Amino acid sequence: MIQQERMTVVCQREIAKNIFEMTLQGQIVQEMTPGQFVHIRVSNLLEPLLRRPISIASIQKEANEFTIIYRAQGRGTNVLSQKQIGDEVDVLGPLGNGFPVEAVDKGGTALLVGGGIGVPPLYELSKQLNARGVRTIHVLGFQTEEFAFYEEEFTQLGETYYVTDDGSKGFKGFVTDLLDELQLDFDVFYSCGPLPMLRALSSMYEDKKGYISLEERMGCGIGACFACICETNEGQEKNYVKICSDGPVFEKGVVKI
Amino acid sequence: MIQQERMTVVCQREIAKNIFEMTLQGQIVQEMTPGQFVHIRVSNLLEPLLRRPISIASIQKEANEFTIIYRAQGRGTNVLSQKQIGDEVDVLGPLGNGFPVEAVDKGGTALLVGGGIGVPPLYELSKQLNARGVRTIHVLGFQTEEFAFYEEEFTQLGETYYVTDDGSKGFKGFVTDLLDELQLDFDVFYSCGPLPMLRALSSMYEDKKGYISLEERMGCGIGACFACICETNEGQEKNYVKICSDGPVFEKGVVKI
Amino acid sequence: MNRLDIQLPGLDLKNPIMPASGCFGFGREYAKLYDLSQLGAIMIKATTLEPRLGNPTPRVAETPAGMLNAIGLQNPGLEKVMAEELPWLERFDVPIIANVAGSTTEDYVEVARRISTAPNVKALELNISCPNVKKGGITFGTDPVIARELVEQVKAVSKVPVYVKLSPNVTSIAEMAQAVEIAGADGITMINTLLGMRLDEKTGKPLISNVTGGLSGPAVKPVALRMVYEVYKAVDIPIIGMGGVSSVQDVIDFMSVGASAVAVGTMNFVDPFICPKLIDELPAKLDELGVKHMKEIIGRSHR
Amino acid sequence: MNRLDIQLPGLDLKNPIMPASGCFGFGREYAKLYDLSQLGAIMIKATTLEPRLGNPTPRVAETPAGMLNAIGLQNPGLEKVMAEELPWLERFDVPIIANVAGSTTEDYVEVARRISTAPNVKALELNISCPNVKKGGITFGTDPVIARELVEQVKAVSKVPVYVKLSPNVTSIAEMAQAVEIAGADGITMINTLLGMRLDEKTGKPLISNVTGGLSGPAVKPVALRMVYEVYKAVDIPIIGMGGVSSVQDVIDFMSVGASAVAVGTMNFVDPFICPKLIDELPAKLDELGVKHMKEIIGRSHR
Ligand SMILES: Cc1cc2nc3c(=O)[nH]c(=O)nc-3n(C[C@H](O)[C@H](O)[C@H](O)COP(=O)(O)OP(=O)(O)OC[C@H]3O[C@@H](n4cnc5c(N)ncnc54)[C@H](O)[C@@H]3O)c2cc1C
Ligand SMILES: Cc1cc2nc3c(=O)[nH]c(=O)nc-3n(C[C@H](O)[C@H](O)[C@H](O)COP(=O)(O)OP(=O)(O)OC[C@H]3O[C@@H](n4cnc5c(N)ncnc54)[C@H](O)[C@@H]3O)c2cc1C
Ligand SMILES: Cc1cc2nc3c(=O)[nH]c(=O)nc-3n(C[C@H](O)[C@H](O)[C@H](O)COP(=O)(O)O)c2cc1C
Ligand SMILES: Cc1cc2nc3c(=O)[nH]c(=O)nc-3n(C[C@H](O)[C@H](O)[C@H](O)COP(=O)(O)O)c2cc1C
Ligand code: FES
Ligand code: FES
Repeated sequence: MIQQERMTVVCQREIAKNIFEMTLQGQIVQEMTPGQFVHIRVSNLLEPLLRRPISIASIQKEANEFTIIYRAQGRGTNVLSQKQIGDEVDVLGPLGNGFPVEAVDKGGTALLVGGGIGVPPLYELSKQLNARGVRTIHVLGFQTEEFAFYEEEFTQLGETYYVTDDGSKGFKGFVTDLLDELQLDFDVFYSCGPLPMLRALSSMYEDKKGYISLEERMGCGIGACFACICETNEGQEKNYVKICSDGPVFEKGVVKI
Repeated sequence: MIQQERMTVVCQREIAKNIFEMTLQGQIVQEMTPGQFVHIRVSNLLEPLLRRPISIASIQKEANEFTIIYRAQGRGTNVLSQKQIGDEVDVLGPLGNGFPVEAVDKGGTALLVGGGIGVPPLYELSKQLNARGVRTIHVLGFQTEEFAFYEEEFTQLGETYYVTDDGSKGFKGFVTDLLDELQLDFDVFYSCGPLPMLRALSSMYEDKKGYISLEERMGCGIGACFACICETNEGQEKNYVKICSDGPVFEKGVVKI
Repeated sequence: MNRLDIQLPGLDLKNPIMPASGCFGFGREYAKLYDLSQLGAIMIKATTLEPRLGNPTPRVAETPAGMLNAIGLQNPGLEKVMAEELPWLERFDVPIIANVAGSTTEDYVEVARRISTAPNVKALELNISCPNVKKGGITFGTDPVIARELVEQVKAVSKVPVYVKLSPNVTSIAEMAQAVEIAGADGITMINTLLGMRLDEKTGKPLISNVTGGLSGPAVKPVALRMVYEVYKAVDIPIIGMGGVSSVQDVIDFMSVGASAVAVGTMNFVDPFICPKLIDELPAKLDELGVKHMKEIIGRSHR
Repeated sequence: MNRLDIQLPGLDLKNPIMPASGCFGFGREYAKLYDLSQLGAIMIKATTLEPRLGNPTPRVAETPAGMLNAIGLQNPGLEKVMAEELPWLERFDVPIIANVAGSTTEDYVEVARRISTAPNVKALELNISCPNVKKGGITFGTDPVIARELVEQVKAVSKVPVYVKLSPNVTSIAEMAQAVEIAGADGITMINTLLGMRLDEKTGKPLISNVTGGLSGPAVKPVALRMVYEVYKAVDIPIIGMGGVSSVQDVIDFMSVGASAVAVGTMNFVDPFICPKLIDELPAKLDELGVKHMKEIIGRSHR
């Protein structure tokens, strides 16, 4: 159930250039699944006004904690990055429908492809897939090395490839170039990142089962305001979906991207 | 000279109900005189937007520190009250013209009359008068005991009377009632507080020299926007004054109150 | 004693708080968060004759203490609203105010005629002020003669009282209010959004795909208050006020300048529980102001 | 190379940044803080024929991300401005834009005629949009016919180019802009303040003694941007844009939608050094955008 909670900051650190990892503690952690997101109010003041949607990067149910990884880029995320341990943050969540971990059978292989700030939700996904006995391969794209993060974390869970625009870390080019080269064998792919990447993947692996996570500017985050609409492809039940409540994760081919 | 400085909070504590004492450190302290004020931006965000005018309550030049005492009542002062030691605060100041300490000769007596949040500037004034060898009598009015502060501080500097609306501390009634009763002997009075009090004092001590400090809602705080105008009485050079730059302290009789 | 109830044409409100149209969908999402029967009323999303997909995204953008939207009246269309949304809402003990939109007078009239027959629709809110659609909407809302004619025709077919939602993007909102009053409107709701813009910082192109969007949220409250103040002086029909309400003080402010009830829009996104919170906080606020009943506040700025 | 200079009718600007009228007095106070010769220009406080005391206090009130003011055009009057303020400003190497106000056409014409002869006054800004005075001001600013006539008469007597300051409190600001263009205006400055209100929380009475006040500051920026965008499309004369500018990005935004220069009002109160700061930051911003000269930004939203 969606809840609003004042959660406590238990950890905040900069893990790459302008990229922050923040751990929050509270009850709503119990309801979270990978690929879902939370909607965060960064201040009680009236500016910045709107909540910010941020993916759940990892869940520590026993500790009642979860972690987000976000880029401090605009007004809201900058305010968030100034929070200190012990501060409270107003969190609405968990929101949306996450990645279906059950889409790969035990013993199967999942390909996880992330780009930039789309990488975080793949971490909890990978943890849960591994827990189910699914082999995970991670292909993670970043602008340059200084923006890359979580190498150790992903490497521990499975084969991990890095791709950067300038080759400063791992392969140079687009993730799709590397994928072309690697010719990986897998059962299902999961992806989150920039639209061109999602598009390329969807056509590259046309015959594979795949799930993509989308972004859009949001108002309510719960499906009431029609801010985050995406048209669907022909043959779908409805001619549009709401990214916040029907998504953010969709099966490949459902929405027009 | 008026300067803008990011000053550091070195102390913040609640000294009475919703009344905070905050000490700030920075260079502009060197220019401060009693009765002047500072204009504080409580946040870098756009809400609350305007600066808040707050009087200088005491000056510690050697330490490069000064203290303000303010009531957390609205949005801005509430944000201010949440600052922690080490935080920075954007201060514009010192502003306006303060109390003339030289208006009483050494050996003379000054009567300092304050009401509520008008009490703070009288503290530094009293310190400086005492340092000149002037005897000070303090008559301080508050709503009730729980809002009263600085008893020890004022008592150390001279005879101090408290007045509260309900008699919960000191005399019950208005400061002017007490003054009527006390029939004090003094050379000059200095006052800061609600307008009715300033009016009553000005007519009560018509034949005495006196200085009053006024408040008005401000924009710029430096004399440019014409927000804080007060009409003058007949016979003055100009037909209006700006409280921020011509005041906030005026000689009794100059402005229409 | 209920200290908060308000009676308006067609509407028996338990309290003066209701979500504003377009900020609450048809209630389904918020119903998962709290019991909608607590609300004074619900203003549902604009309904048009045919289903609409609205404008391309991005449709919203944040601005200082406010936001822009250009949803473009996306809605499932009259049929579906009548067949699914309104019957679903019947489970709650709350009057529905149906926001009616269209591109032509005929559209408006047809939607009004039919939607006003739904058992829980207790009033219509004629949306002549949507800035985000090419045809209809705002043109009806900026010309008093056209507005008057439309309202007359809608009044002729509606089974329930008709409130008209006014646009703030006019030189004289009092003149618009008088025009719709003369045309027989039972009440006024105001304000809709102020037309605004935000750019993509890199390209300098409009961020919202529709180029302009409607500004709402706390930023517009001073303008909304001023307009309610003006309209209260100009007409005798009741006003439902809105524009940036974010606190119980804001509710008091809108009622002080003359609103009989208050709608909350944008702030539902910031705090999804804001409506029930405001309702809870109102009695203590009345105590603080030394007032027995909410009604005593209405119009006090003018007294 | 100066990457920031802008040439406009009558105005050779070192850079596009200038303080807005009424937010900088006659420069004396800010001159104590920094060298005014750095500024692109200075828009001085509205000058009327006779000295004015303005409205009673309170004259300002804070609002979410904005403020209301109802100063009421307080100024020392034409004589004194000509005899004291303008000569004093001659010590700075900066063009002065004189904001001209009045209650009647004759007032405007007389002030314009005389103030335009001051050697450092390089342009007039005809203030037909002050919402805070009972007579004149806004009435000239909401009726295109009246505005046109006034501008024609002022143009006939002014020795320097005439910019007209438009009010946002109209249904169509493009129509107003076209009217003043036809009348011979050399440029447009926009926007003046949006009419708004705030209440005293306890009494419910208007907080500002003048009842309503003009809303300015970041809250209004989306509306101001949209209006500059519309006016840029409607006229061929240059625009000086303003309304909520608080950052160098805001300067870029206003110029993107079509302003040739930008004025900063309210934010001078929040950060008295904002104008020189913006000027300092502009070159780096141009680099970031990959632009050589400020001029290339003008109107890019439309391309
Ligand atoms: C479902 C979802 C999950 C996301 N997960 C993450 C994550 O894990 N880590 C991360 O760094 N970012 C994530 N994002 C993107 C993140 O929401 C934006 O970067 C952030 O909202 C920008 O806010 P700001 O204060 O930095 O920028 P501002 O420019 O101040 O934002 C202004 C407004 O635009 C919206 N906005 C701006 N950029 C975006 C964007 N790319 N997507 C959606 N809204 C935007 C903001 O929410 C805000 O309402 C996610 C977005 C969505 C929709
Ligand atoms: C010269 C001067 C010295 C002052 N010294 C002190 C002091 O030492 N201690 C103290 O507690 N208070 C002092 N005040 C009053 C103090 O400025 C206000 O209480 C404060 O600005 C209120 O801000 P807020 O955020 O609490 O309220 P809000 O209601 O959020 O304020 C909204 C706006 O109104 C203005 N405002 C509200 N009340 C007042 C007021 N009484 N006077 C001026 N502006 C007001 C605010 O500055 C702000 O712009 C002084 C005022 C002046 C003019
Ligand atoms: C996302 C969004 C969608 C809206 N949709 C509608 C609508 O369909 N019909 C309508 O009359 N008003 C619509 N509005 C306007 C609101 O009902 C309200 O008039 C306005 O937002 C001012 O109130 P607020 O500041 O509390 O949001 C919408 C506003 C927003 C923010
Ligand atoms: C205190 C104050 C006084 C003003 N006085 C004038 C004036 O005398 N003449 C005028 O044309 N505009 C006046 N304005 C309007 C500003 O010049 C400007 O158009 C408006 O404030 C929008 O810009 P901003 O949001 O940057 O403040 C005044 C604004 C403020 C806040
Ligand atoms: S953000 Fe409101 S519907 Fe998705
Ligand atoms: S506050 Fe601006 S002149 Fe005094």
